[in-house]
Amino acid sequence: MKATKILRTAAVAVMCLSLLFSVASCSKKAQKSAQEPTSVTVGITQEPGLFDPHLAVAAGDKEILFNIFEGLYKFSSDGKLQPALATDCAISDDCKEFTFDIRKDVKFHDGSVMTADDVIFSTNRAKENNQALASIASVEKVGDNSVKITLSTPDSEFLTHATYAIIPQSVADQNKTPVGTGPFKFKEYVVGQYVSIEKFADYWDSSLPYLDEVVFKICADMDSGLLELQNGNIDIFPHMTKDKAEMAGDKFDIVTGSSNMVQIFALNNAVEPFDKKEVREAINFAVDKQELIKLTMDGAGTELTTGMNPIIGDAYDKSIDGTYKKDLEKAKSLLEQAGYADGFDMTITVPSNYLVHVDTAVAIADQLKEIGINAEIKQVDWNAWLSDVYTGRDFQSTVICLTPDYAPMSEIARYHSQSTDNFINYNNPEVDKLMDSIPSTLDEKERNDIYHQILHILVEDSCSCFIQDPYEITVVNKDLEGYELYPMYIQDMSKVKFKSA
Amino acid sequence: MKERVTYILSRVLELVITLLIVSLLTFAAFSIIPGDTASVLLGINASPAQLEALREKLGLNDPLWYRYLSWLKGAFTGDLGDSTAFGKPVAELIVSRLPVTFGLSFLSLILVLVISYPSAVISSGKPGKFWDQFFSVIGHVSFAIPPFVLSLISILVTSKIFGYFGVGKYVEPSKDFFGYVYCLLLPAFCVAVPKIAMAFKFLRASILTEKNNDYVRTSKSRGLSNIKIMFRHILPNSNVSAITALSIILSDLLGGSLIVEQVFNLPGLGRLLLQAIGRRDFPLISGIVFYLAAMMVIVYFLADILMNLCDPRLRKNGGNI
Amino acid sequence: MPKKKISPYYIVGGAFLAVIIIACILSLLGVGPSPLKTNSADKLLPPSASHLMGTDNMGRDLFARVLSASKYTLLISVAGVSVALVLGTIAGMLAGYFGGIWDRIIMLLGNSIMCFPGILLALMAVAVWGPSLFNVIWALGLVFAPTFARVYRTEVIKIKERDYILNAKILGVKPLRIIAVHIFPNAFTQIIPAVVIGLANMTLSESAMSYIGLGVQPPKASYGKILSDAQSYISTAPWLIIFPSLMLVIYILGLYFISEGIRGDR
Amino acid sequence: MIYADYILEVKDLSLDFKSEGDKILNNISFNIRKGEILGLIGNSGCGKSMTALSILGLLPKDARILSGQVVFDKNDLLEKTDRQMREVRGKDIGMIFQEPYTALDPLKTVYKNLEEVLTEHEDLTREVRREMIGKMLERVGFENTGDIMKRYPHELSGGQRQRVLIAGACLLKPKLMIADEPTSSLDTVTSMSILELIKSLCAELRMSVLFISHDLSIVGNFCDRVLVMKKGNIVDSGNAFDLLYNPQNPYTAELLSNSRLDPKQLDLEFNKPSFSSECALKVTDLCAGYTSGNGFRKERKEIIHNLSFKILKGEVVGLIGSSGCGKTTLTRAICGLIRPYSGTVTDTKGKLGVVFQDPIMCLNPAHTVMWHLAEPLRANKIKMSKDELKKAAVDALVSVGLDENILGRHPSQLSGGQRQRVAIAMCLMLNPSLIIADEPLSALDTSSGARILKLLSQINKERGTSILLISHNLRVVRAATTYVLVMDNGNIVEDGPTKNVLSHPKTEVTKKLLLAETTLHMNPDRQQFMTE
Repeated sequence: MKATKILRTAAVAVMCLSLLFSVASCSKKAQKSAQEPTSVTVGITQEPGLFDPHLAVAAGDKEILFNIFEGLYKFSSDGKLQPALATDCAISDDCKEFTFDIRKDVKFHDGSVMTADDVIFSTNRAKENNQALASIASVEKVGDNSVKITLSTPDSEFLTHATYAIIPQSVADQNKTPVGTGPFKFKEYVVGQYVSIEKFADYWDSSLPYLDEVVFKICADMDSGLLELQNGNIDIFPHMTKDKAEMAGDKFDIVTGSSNMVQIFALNNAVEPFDKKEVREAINFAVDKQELIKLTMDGAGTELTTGMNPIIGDAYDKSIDGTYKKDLEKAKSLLEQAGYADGFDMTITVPSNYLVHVDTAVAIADQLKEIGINAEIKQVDWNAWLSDVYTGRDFQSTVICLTPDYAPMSEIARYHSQSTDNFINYNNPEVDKLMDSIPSTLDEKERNDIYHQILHILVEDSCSCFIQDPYEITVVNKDLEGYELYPMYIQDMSKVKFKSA
Repeated sequence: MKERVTYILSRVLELVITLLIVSLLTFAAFSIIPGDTASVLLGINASPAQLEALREKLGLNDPLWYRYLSWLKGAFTGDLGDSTAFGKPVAELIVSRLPVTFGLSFLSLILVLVISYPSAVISSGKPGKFWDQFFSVIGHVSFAIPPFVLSLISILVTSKIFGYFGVGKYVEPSKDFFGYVYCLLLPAFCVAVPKIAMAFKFLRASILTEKNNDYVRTSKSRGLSNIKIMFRHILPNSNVSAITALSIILSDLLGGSLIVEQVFNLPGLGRLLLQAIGRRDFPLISGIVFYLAAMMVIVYFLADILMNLCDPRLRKNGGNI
Repeated sequence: MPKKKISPYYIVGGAFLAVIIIACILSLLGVGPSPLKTNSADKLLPPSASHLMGTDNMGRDLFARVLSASKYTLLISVAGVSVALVLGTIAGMLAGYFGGIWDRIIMLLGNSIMCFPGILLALMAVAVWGPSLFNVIWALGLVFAPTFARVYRTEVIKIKERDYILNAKILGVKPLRIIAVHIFPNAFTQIIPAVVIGLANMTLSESAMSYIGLGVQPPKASYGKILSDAQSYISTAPWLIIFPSLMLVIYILGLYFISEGIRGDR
Repeated sequence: MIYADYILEVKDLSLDFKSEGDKILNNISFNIRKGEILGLIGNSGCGKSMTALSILGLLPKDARILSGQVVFDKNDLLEKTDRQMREVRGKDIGMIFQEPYTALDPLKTVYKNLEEVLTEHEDLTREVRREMIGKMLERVGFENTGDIMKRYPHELSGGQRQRVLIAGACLLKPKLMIADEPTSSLDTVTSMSILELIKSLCAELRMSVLFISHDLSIVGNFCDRVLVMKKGNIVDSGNAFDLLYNPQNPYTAELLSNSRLDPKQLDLEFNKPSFSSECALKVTDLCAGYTSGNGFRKERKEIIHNLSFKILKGEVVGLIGSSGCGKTTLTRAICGLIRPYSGTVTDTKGKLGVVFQDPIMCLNPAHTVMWHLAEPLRANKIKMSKDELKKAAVDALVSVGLDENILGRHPSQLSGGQRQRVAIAMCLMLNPSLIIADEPLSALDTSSGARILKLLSQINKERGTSILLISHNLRVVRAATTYVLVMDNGNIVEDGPTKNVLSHPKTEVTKKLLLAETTLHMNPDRQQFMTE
């Protein structure tokens, strides 16, 4: 009847009104004009937790803090150590005493000048909170701008740890108001939205930085980050997967490199049947690593043979590559030797929030079926994994990514039987002896020989199955230049600038 | 007037008891779930000494029941304590997320009203006819589509057609209110769609029941046209029973919709809750759950008052309130 | 009395549900390629002759996975709803029939569970009994029980004033028997619309649970799991989203039409 | 005063439903003179309401007018478009319905409910409207019209609401008012006042009335002329008086006899209770009522104030009183459904049966008759083998006049009378010493009501079970009970043997009840009544 006809038109009108409203208002598109202060937005997917440089340990935090704080020495993009707040360093023969010459007239963000006392204060504070610096015995002033650090035990590679942040004594709470010497000053942190840092005008290296402001925008996950990328809200987006990076569109370059991470299919050496070497070897022969890399990372990852990442350089021994190629017959015979002719059941416990590890576990389970091992996958929430698997060591096998510091020793330190990080319960006295001798051998070439011996034993024992070092893939806006990829979790924004500028 | 005081008192008591039960549930959850807050914050290569220091600082060492009681004492004096994961006061964190959650909730509530009312009126105008079937089927299909599929499709469609639809460009309401409303429009639509289906189903049912009441026949016998009867008699009466359904929908919305916030990258309450659970942040979780319980009871309280206003039969003492 | 012709709702609803049930039977018989075989060569292939619904990011055939997923989705939603129904009925009946203090306590408990985040509840269930399918069903059942309890409560309050209940009381029938034998059969027909909505919500929240590693453990999967995994491939592999959502919509529309049929008859 | 010219002429109107096909009305014709009250009588389903609705054009969607004309004020209403008809409705033709309780919009005040009639047809200022409504409310018998206008429908009694509806129908002084069973859901006293109101309005406004009812005896006393309808045809017509007293048409005669339930034909006899035997029920100064309000404050609303009476073994006692005098509360207290505040009731657990008024709700729709009969035994732990149980059930059914084959049936497959009798059979399973029948007949048509009464008296005679019969229909009480109690707002104001109380009433309450009954149900043998 007439009545409902009027109502119908009213309803349709209301609906297209709301659509019109959205169309009209979206035409105003923000235009970025040249003369405005240059600002770059970097997409991050982890909510930063702590800003205190000595307390922060989470990778997501260190990534940002690299731009705010600097240590005596600093890593460059090719992994070499460069002098930063120290101009150079004299090391005693017994590798126990390190005397640093402090760079003169370096200013903190709050304007005060850095003195040797700040270095001493920072070293002691860092020592309390960082296990790697436990070997520092004392630190004292040796003249106006030089400081001597004496270690309790010799450590030839101590310099790689001398990157802890130097902070002014005066600042009470670094978490709320971070003050350092880095190229950028802390500006603002809005929980759940972004962290912004701005240019530090009187940085000691006056040529840097180029940008006026850098905003680290927090994204829920890679997908929503990708959408913002495509909409032009983000200029740089690190840690992407290959297929997503290719979807970013033609306005972006794709930068790839090693991320110094080790994806391990960890086998608990203390648990039946993985306490037998032959079983571990059999698994190494049964797993097809190239297939796994293709499946999980679309091929964007370098195959690994053992716990150390080849990116470390000379300490790695190329000769061990290629020891384990997929060979089902060999795997089956090894299983027979170990007494498991018709295979066995096992569980792979994986943290549920890392989809890549869950997928890897699924693929491994599929491959192991061919030699009679049926693996069941048990997903656990991240915290349960941390407390039960990593600290509690209550698991048969798991898949996780290890993120060692960029130093040969920290790559393999976990395989020392006494190490707290030895969650796979690996125990080989020979390896322990060799590891203990490293800190006191000053000469780098000698140290590398010892590393090579350790690697050979690790491969011999095949303590676990090491899968890949996933590529670090970062998407960078085409009109930016100077962005360098680091083999570690670091975003160095000081050298980045707009091409036009 | 005495009637109203006891009514309000019983509602307040109900809020307090719900809060107690809910916080007890949170407390029980925390004593069972594995994972220790400190190791979550500091990651896998933190030293035992570091873990111990952080635990001491955050007071994680004292027994859980002690922490629960101190939290309870704080809750009743209005101080919800500090979040262990973000180091910021819990109240501040929740308030920082309210613009998104409130914005989403009220925008989608408006969408629900604007779309479900006319469609319900039309479809109940001629039950069983084309429009009625059309709206009912659409209602149920929209009910069955998973929220994130809906969100993703809507983003794809709008970005393809309109080129760029402000996804992710979340703007603080204080800075630019229209930008704020504008960027919440599409997510609000995605949140609203299943709720529209629910409201439509409920409204249509109550209109149809009201339609064959006797007072409609009386008005007809006095010469009123169908439209007048619909708006003057049928709608007000079906509103009364619709209020309960709408209050359930609103309290559901205020809880924050995790999935839409995730896809549209909006810093809402849903995501904060998931992060809080992920980081085993006891004070923050209890704070959020405290907010949820309070919201639910307040919404039902308002619904009751609205019902009393609309329906004289409910008012205990006759005409005046 | 005209011959009782089967209302069209039943036919349409039955057809929709038949699609899902056939899918379950096919997967039980192991028809077609194995849903678990991973193969990097055919990663993310569009639907073709060899792969009816294309393949997923692990190279597994989506058609086979959807078939096996129908089993789990059906199992989880039906089992979960029955748990919620049992808990909800008991609570609703007690609250409705005895009223007074009981009513307030049960309603307060119901409200608290409703505003308690479902995910935290599920985590508790998993922590105590482990992440098996059975515990997810328990957790989901508990989360949905209050809605059923609420519907039952209003129904019982309406029925308990009717003459045949007063008559039973006068004849000396025990309260529990009155609830179970006298009230329950009449109250049950009212619950059907809520059951349909419950089944729909159950399947959707199971997929939300997969964020924290709950529900069906890989490599097995339910519609919700496939959908949540495929979330990041919507632009490159839309078929990963389209087909499971289609099955989900068919499942829920089937339930809707059946419930309309039942409501029509009463 | 009846004028010569016709206000309404209906010429061979026929009507059927699209779905069913058989005719509801086949070419009926009648006419109404100005100022005349025409009665339209017939059992339910004979099409009388359909006639009224077709006059006003309010037929349901799938009803089809096959032929005929409805001439009103010299033009045919069936030709008019919906818009034109809307002008007629409420202005020239007013209508009132059976259910006053739900006929007013609960959310609007009385004033708002009535105002819409004026705003629809006239545009008057607010004051004029207020004044008109005030005058009309006064005319229909309200004193403080100002206060009534502000009140809401749920605050008015059934009678008051019907008066408001009448005011609404007559506001614009219509030429014709259609009254569709206006009094059948009201108690006798209120119905009487409503009918008198309609009569006076009809005279004053020179309005004619089409009065529809299924109760011939009411119409006889009230209408000028009467039409009798049967299955869509008019079978008899004539002026009210001679139609009532010497009905020629056999169908009219049958209708008449059913409606008046002549006690003589039932020849009920009762066993004579000897005064020495002990009582089946003894109630001494009982106070009972309802408590409302939640947890903290209990609000006590006492309805029964220290009431006492006793029923001897095998005696049939009647309980009469207008609605709202506490009859239901009393029965609930006796059955133990509510705990009395003070006073005692002899223990009736297991020895008491109840028969309820509403035949639809007295049996559980989800179970079979067999289940219902077995339930009392199960509840009281009386162990019986399967076939013993079946035999007992069959005996009970036979004793209430039903045969075996309905054992497997569900209540929905039984008629109202049958369901009522299954309920009685249920009580008999426990062989109770007392049966309370709460208004057992009012919802049934007269013939099945008569059979229920016969059954009750038979049970009393054979088994000696005493019966407490509650009813607002005095003729039933006069026919079926030997002792009667008259209740008024929670207390027994008068009691005694039925014959004396109903012929020589002492209290005002009983007199009022008797007066209402005589004016409504004119009884042929008039001389039986006191003519003070």
